[in-house]
Amino acid sequence: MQELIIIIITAALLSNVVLSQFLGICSFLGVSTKTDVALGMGGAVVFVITVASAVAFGLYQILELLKLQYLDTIVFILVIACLVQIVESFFKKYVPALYRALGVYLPLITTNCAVLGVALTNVQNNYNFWQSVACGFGTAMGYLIAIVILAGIRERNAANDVPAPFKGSPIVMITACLMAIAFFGFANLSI
Amino acid sequence: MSVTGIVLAISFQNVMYATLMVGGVGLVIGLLLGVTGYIFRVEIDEKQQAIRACLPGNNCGGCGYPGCDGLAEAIFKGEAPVNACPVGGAAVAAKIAEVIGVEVADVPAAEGKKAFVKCKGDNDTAVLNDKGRKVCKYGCIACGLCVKACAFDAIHVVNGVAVVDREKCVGCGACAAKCPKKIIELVPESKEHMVACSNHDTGKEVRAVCKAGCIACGMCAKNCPEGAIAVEDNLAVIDYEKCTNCGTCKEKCPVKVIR
Amino acid sequence: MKMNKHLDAIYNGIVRENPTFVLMLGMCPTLAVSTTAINGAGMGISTTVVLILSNMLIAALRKIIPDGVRMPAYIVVVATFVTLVDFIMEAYTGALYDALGIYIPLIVVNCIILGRAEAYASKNTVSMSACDGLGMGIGFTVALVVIGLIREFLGAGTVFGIQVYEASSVFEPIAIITRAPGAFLVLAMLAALQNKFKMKSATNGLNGTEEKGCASDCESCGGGCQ
Amino acid sequence: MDIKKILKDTAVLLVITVVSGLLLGLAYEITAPVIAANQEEEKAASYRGVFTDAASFASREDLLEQAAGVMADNGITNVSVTDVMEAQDASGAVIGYALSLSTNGYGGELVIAYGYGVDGTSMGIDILVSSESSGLGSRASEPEFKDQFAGKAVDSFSYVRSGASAENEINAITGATVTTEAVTNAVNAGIIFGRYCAQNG
Repeated sequence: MQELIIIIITAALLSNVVLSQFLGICSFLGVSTKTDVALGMGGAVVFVITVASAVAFGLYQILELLKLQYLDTIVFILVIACLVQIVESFFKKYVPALYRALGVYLPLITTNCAVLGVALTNVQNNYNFWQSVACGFGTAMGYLIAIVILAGIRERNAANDVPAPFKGSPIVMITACLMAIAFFGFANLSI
Repeated sequence: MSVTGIVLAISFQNVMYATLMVGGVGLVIGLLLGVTGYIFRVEIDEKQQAIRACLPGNNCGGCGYPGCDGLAEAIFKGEAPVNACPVGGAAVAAKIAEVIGVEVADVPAAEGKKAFVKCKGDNDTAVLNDKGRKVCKYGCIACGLCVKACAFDAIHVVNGVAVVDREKCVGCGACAAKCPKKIIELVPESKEHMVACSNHDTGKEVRAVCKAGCIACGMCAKNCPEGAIAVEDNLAVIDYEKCTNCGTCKEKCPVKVIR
Repeated sequence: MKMNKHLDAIYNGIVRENPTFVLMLGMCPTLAVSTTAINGAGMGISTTVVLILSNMLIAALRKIIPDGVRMPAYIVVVATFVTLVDFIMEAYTGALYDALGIYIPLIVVNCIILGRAEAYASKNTVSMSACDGLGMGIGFTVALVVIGLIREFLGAGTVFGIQVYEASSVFEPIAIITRAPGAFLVLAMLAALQNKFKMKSATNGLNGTEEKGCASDCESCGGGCQ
Repeated sequence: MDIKKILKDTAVLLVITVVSGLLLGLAYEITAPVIAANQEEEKAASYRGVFTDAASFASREDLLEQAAGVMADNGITNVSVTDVMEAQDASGAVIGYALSLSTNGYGGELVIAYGYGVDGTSMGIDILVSSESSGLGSRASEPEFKDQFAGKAVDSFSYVRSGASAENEINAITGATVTTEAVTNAVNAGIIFGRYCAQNG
């Protein structure tokens, strides 16, 4: 059990999917306008990545059996697309406000490099089932932490007098750059 | 290696496995999505989707609702009239009426809108500086952004001033949004008289920059039987609720700035 | 400048809706692979190939694919093309394959491809989608090469792999620029430059709020409103 | 529960996925041998680079299995042996071992090929896989750094910032000490395992 916690913490902080591995940036920059929307997006990503890691592990066992490892990308991405569509219809029915707020960015989770990236790295590190789920959950928490922090900063940024050309996406990217450098601090934190 | 050589080299068993595997996952996914799609389906009434199908779908926002989905929802809930879509006009209104079983006749014809450029100072009437630009700082600068914004080719820059083609204009307001000088106004279709100027300076200053500008003399305001026109901040403004198109203001205006 | 609609679609992809600077899509490869101009070009070209092919096939199938399974269907098409490109590149262009590493499979989730598939290809004809794919691809490649050049020059003192200045002789290379945070910085500067360029004309949407008319003195405001 | 629509959707998805599976299967079968040949040829080339006077190489799976044990006994945790090839001269006599050593560099996995002569001399190294930052860590694959390991019969290497004097000292790459350390540790592990192979090869 202790080993799983280490995996979760390393996935969330040490090699944060957004700020160290630099995957899933499109939705990270796109959705982080308000903290509650970011929280909603983070929640959706936590669900999708965790379940996707579990399902991907199962599928990979079958692929290994049939010696079709090269099919891992296509099979994983199919599963992720299906999961995202389920989450999308679930949100549309039960949390319509959040569904409208996330709008186009919900299907973008499917194209979110983080989700496929995690599934593929789980396979590369040949984790067992619980390790895969732990790594998936940790990575998703890392994504959630990063996106909520950025959303908080962006909300405060709206009030600051940013120089005119830097308004909009440039200031967001500079914020992300500073966060990424800050997360370097975690890089040599060994547990 | 001849073609047959390549073909024999492939062990069809693996290829078959690959096809079965991907196909199998596709099958499971298809069924799963179908089922969850059904479980989580939101009760959008078929009628609303039918209404949405009638609408043109270019989301221009002319009806005042956020795109055609917004309008479809509003019509379905009865908040918007059947012919609220300016772009679709009567044809779309008829189709929607059919869908929700309402006769078009007894529905009050919603007032369509037409765009109007509140400036008539072209290169002849307006005073130009040495670089050939109009001196008046309120009027149309012929930048053409409205022409680019219009999806219905209903507005053109003619001799230095933007002019609206009333037949083609559907009143979607795209030009008004894009105009940097904010001098395009959406006027109800039935109204014929409009003040073609946006200059708030005094009469004397207006005369110095434009021969066709409103000099705020107030003749129109004094003579309007309905009191529908008033001079506010040196500029004649028409209240379209009260205006009955009688045209007295147009005759009385010494500088002919009221169209 | 009225071009026929095909050329316009290509032009649109490169300038008006440049995927990297305007649409802000495809960030993951942009940040991580554009460490050198050559990598950027390699990534850009392989993405362009896949983008054009998948746009065309999705446009061809758009009537058949029902809305219920739209997302998985597009993904399968894109993933198949990417894996094919992956095999071909690994088999026949080994060197480039080693340089691009993990980013080949991640082209599948490159937001540009699926974004354009959904936003454009599913609503337009095959030929238009192909042009849009080409335009977007070129726009992406150009953006990647530009960022690659800047990062390569500042970070490692080389341009297209040729050593331009010896390390710490003329200028101590900033290592952080080759790392991904540097990419964020370079992208931010380029986007700001683009805003600055657009900003100069008083008529773009960015500073619509202040009501300072430009007093129709177009020389001083640098045009941009035509 | 409008079954017809669900079945129709699933049928379309099934057709697309089956076609895709077929295409991928065929593509894989055609390109797999080419890729395998490429990798084999690439590995042989790097070994020849490391072991210039070897005529042929024989893969030694048996030694490879013992590699993990040997590493553990010597307390080496961050380096793993991924391949062991016996180098033979023209007459077939064993003249040394070519090893692939994998470790973690600055940017991620770093794999080097290392040649160990039976007489204890390090024949040289070559960088097989590297994701070091370009311009810094990536300079490890330049001869100026690599050749410092060639032709030296020492028990272990250590690196100094500059002005390496002793035979077992090498100059670090300026600005890339992490990469230098990773390569040096890998080579030292290679020496230990090479000596093990020579003793009971």
